[in-house]
Amino acid sequence: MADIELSEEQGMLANSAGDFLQKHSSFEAVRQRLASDSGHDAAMWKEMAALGWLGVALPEQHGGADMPVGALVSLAEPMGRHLFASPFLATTLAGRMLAVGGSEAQQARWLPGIASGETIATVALTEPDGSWELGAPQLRAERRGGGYALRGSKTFVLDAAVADLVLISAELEGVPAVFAVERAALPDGALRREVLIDEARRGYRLDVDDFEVGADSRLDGDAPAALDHAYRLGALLVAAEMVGGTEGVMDLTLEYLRTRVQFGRLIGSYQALKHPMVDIMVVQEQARSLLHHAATIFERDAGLAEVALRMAKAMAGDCYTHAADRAIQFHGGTGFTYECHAQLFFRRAQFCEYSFGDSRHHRRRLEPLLLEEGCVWESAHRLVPGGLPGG
Amino acid sequence: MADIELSEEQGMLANSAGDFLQKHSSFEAVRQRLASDSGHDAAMWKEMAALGWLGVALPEQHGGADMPVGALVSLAEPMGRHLFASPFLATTLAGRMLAVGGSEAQQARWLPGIASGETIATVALTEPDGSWELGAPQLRAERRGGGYALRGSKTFVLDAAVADLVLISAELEGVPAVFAVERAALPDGALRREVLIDEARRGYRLDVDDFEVGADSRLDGDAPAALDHAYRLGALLVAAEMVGGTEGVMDLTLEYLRTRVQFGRLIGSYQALKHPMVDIMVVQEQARSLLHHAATIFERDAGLAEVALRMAKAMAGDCYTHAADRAIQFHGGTGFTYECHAQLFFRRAQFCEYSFGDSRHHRRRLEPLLLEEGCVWESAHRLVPGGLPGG
Amino acid sequence: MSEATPARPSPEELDAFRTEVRAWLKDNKPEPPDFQLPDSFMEVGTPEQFEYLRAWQHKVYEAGYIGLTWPKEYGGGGLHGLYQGVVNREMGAANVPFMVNIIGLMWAGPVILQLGTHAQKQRYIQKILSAEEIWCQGFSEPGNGSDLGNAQTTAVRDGDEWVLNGTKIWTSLGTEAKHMILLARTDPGAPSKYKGLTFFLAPVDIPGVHKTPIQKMTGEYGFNETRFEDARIPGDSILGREGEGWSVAMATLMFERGAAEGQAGGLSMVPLRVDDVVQLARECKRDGRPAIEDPEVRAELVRFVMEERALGLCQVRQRIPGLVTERPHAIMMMNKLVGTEFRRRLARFAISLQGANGVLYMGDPDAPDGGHWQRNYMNAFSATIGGGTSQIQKNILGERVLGLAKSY
Amino acid sequence: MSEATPARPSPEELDAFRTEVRAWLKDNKPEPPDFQLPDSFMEVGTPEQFEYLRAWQHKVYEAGYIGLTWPKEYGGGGLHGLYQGVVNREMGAANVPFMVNIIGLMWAGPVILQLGTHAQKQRYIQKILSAEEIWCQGFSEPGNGSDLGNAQTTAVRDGDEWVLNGTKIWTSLGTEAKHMILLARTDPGAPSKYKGLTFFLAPVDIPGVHKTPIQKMTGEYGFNETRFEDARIPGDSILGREGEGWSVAMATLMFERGAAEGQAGGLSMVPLRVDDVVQLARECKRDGRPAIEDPEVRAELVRFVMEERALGLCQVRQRIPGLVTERPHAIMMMNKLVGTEFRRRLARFAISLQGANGVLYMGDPDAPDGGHWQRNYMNAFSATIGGGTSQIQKNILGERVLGLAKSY
Repeated sequence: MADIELSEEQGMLANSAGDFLQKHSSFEAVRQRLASDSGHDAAMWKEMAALGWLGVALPEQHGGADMPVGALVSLAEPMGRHLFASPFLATTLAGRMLAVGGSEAQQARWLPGIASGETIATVALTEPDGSWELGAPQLRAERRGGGYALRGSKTFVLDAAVADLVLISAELEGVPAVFAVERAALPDGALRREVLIDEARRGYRLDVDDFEVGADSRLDGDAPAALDHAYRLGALLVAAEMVGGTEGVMDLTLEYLRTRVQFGRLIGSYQALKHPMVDIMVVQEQARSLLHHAATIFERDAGLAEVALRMAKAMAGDCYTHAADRAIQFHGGTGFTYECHAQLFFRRAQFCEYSFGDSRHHRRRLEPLLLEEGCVWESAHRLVPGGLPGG
Repeated sequence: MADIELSEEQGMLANSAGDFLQKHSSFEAVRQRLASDSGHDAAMWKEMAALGWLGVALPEQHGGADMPVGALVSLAEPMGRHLFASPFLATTLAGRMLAVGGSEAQQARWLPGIASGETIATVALTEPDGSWELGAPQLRAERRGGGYALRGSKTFVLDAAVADLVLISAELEGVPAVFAVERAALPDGALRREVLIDEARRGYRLDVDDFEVGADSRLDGDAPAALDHAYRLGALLVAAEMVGGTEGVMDLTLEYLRTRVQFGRLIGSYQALKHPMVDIMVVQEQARSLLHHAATIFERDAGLAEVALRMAKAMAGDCYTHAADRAIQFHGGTGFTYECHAQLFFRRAQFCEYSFGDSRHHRRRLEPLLLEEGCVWESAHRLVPGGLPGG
Repeated sequence: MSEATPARPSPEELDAFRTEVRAWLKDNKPEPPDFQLPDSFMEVGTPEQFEYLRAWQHKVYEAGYIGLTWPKEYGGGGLHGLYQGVVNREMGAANVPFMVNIIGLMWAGPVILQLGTHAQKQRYIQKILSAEEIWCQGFSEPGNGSDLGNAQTTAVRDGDEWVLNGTKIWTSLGTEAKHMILLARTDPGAPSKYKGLTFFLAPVDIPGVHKTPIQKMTGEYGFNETRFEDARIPGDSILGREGEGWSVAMATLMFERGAAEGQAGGLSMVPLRVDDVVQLARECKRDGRPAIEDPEVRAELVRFVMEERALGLCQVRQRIPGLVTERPHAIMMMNKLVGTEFRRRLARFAISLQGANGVLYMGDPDAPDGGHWQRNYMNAFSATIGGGTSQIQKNILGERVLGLAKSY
Repeated sequence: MSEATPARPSPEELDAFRTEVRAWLKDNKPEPPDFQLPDSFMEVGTPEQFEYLRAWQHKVYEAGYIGLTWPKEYGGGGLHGLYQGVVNREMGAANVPFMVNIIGLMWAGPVILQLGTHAQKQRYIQKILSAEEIWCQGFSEPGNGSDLGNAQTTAVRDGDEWVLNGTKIWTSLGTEAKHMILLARTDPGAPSKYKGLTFFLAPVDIPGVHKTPIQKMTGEYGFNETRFEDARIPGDSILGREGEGWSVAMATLMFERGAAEGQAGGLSMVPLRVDDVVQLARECKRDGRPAIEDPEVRAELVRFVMEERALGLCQVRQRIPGLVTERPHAIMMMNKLVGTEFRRRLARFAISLQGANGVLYMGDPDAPDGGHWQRNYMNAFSATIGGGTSQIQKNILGERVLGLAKSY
């Protein structure tokens, strides 16, 4: 099996994403949506559903297309490129968590609506301590009557205001559990909109105190597996968004360097600007290769997939945040204005970097995976880099 | 007291060093000496002695000038700049170790000869494990008859072949000790010349097995203090050599960039070469400031002096090795030849970097000094960097 | 300045002065307002921010703690520079607000003192110090950011007046300013583009001057676009001579970039300190542990402390001629580049200590340090771009300090 | 190449071939010599090194394992590229020596196959593969390193011959080579300096050719200066047409930089692997503890592994058109830059693991890995400089891949 594969279906997904985003995610459209209250466009969401995007990696029997999870990258990457923001990420994570950790009945209850676009869903996994580790939630669940009572706080519950369903992770008697709760059932005032650096995103803090939920809201399957899946899939999709975003911000910057004249010359002719762009491109090519490798083997080999995933998120993060930083600088005075689109990428890059583990987090986690004697990596195939071809 | 001071005496030392090195350390002279067997020039050594350089920081009563130890930087810096190599470093370290750790009698025995230039001395402190920590030697000393027997190995005993005196650190009954041994007394074959990356330097490995030395050879004073002094002074003088070396290699490279024409233009006009040289200069200015601060407070406040010293060695190391690396690259094909002087700096930079602790070593040791709550640094004065003046 | 050099104070005199300043600051440090203050004069975005800061500068002026080195006859203190140094350091230590009239105090004032007529000094200097008259700068134009020599704004003489037309951009304090240091083209037919420029001390609270606030990437305001449409200014508004505006502008930039002495003093911005980042690293958690326990964070913090320390020590070494023989002006010339880039990198790093909470922004009650670092990271670009981008600073350093050929 | 495209082998065919190659390598891998081998063809400094490597290439040729994709009629294998890929990978895994006739196999051969006449192909190709005739390159001159268009070596037609005068530099294998790919000026009066150049396949074992070995910074040899003094070569030595040498040289550089396919295959150098550095970090001590326990070392190692992995995966992704739509040639074009810079940084880092022993050099019995990394660090510059410096590679990438304006 090859280290990187691109199926025909994936190619089609990517193409349809390109067309859709061209139409719906111009800079103007992005700015319009970010200035709106919910940041959401219901009509557009319907179109996305019609294209089948919301069931890509959900089981066929529940209305999904049952494609490999890695195929989602073919959507997330162009979304990043076009600065698209929608409940796609939140809904996809929730759907996949149900697919991994929900019982057949729970899946049958929720997944068809998700796959069809009728149900917008989201996940409440991170907490005020800002930890990216999702496996040990501190929001507390207790048994109460026939159901449970939840107490605690969650952060960055994306698109919660427009979501129908919220998956909330909790600690129940010393082990992690996940509860699927209808947003409408949340107490008044439980959600507070956060101020995020990415203005296109909508995040909410969730505070509950003795919030009672029914017995059937608890996912019956493997909750730790569902949380691990959310951690990995979140990192993969955000890495894809970052690789796409880097492409977008490179385009914007290069276009400026190709047309702006200072001191009588196109500024792209200055090595002080040209060479850093080449450096960015070189890392971008690498990050993109890591990303598609991670997508290819996402479900193939858990150990190597973890390595690939962490590498992809780490390098994509370094590259996008740097490229966006340079985009501001290389646009000169214009780059510093709200009006210049570079800031949209800059804010998005910061948001993505600190979502699902920043570069440092993933590199730190790679240390034992790559350096311990007898680690999975040691026995795995390593390629010879660069050098003269033929070598 | 100011953070950086330059006494009149120091200024005079620096000037005399400049004149002397102009005369004795042209590139041609450096190359001649490095091709010779001992690398040493006895006549020149006499001149250095006549200038008083060998007793700068030795006590007056033993023939020294009793200047602050930091004044030695005014000699070491220009030596680095001119790629000078001589037993100055080895002799100075040995003399200062005697001054710190020797009894009055031992000082009276050795220091006058050192200060006058009659005695070349060296130190045997590092061992084959490559550790820079000098406080816990593994070469073993045992009491034997009225004296001691030494067994073990030392590395990088500089200029041992021309030295009259060798100070050897050892573990004696669980504590460190230092032995002052006449080189002529060493067993045949105890010294083996090492192959060093810096061809101007002469280093020797010392292996002894039951080498018996007299009771009076053991330094009677505070051996740990003498070893600590050697560690600090070694780092200070090598940092000075590196700051000087950076200046030298910058000069060489800038001269090339100011005169070499490619594609019809002076290559110094290309930002791809100009801007990295500016980056080097910016760090060099910083390293030089740290160096002279470390020299100024070397004997003033042990805690802050340690911080200053480690900062100076770390930054000087990063700067010199990088500047030398770029010197090769920016000289193009010529830079890659033995004939080009850039390689002399390159090899010297590598040698200095791995002498008396590399950048990483010192930065690691700075962590507790700078970051622990209640550390000496926390209460110390910190300056506000850069920004607009007046702020 | 043509006055006799003021006497160097004795250490005792300085100590006494320090005690006095410290006491004054303790008694007079203003209460923090109930709104968020900007971090520098370039970020003053609301009238209440402006008035708070103006009042503070005025208070400092009345106490006689700025312009200490400026000539007495124009409202300064006529003292040795060491006095102002004491004030600046004490202000930094006391963490008081910065001066708001920075362009006047740091750039326009010094260049007027250097090149202005007696009448101009009398007219402007004292009111710069008191913050009665705020200054702004009109160098950049929409089509020329760093390429000042290409200024297209025109000044045409008409009787006793000059008539201005054109647009200046990035004018901070533009809505509050009474005067602008302005580079305009007076001779479009001059043999080189540099020779046709003249430097004006122009009123900007007059008819024909239109100011449009520019929204910054932070979402806040602070800069303006200033449009001149047949704006008429007095004939004697020129600093230096007609047609020599380029050299006056270059002299101004030397002050702006910290490469020449003569500023009035006082704090010019809220300093970003590595100490605060160390403290942040203790307070913020990454994956459940204090960020400061992460080995990579520790290594980075050490590098930042080293760099901050080294930059501070450069200012000390710069004053010792025997230790700057190779490049006497290097440290002054590099101040702008290294100071602004340091701030950008430090703010970016500070965000990385915050774990998932790094995505929170100003205004969120949970944002670490109130989103200070996120805002600072973005605002940092105004200084790495304004006053000549970092890339241009490197050209200048390469050419003027290292003697390399000009880049095209 | 004009032959029909060879058939793509089935996975089973490839597996069988792999088994065969693996067995052959096991049986035929040469014993290590009792002298130190060079790390690449640019570092062949002694006759015994050369003969050892030439014998190995000849053996590989006789087994039919290089030139697998080259046309059968000229001595190649006429097979699909996947076969050569298998051989290359197996050779890397088996850690056998590299090919010595690299300039022939990788640059001269491919460009002769691309642009040469039938007679030239017949004359040269097979003897490149067999290592019977060694090739060297004559592009750079003492006065023009990267600026090839400025070549000053002249070729003047005299009857049936060309008469060469001038000096070429950095000719690796110069003393062993029989032929040189040579860029010379045939029309000094041409309208542009590029138009006056012609590309020759020149014999260099003839009267009037003087070779002087150049000592490298490592202290070893490997490059030569080749001086032509009225050296006479046959009139039909031109590749391409007279006056079109520039475009032939550019085609050659595409092969040299790995930006075009068509090489004969085989290993071209001793690879530097991060695994070996990880191992070194386990073996070397820093301050008494294995280097791999140092947090900064660990963080750096992770970065190197990631980068090596990413560069390897780039070669895979490059072959999937749907994943390289934005910049189809970027990865090929960047191979030279990233590969050579990676080696330089990796070798430098490896030295830093060695504690105080990092100062030991080749020849010292105590030097970690025999001083391998110290030598490698220095030798790395031959590749970051030769064939167009890294700085020039960035210009090329910026212009041809990113579409930015030319730098002057």
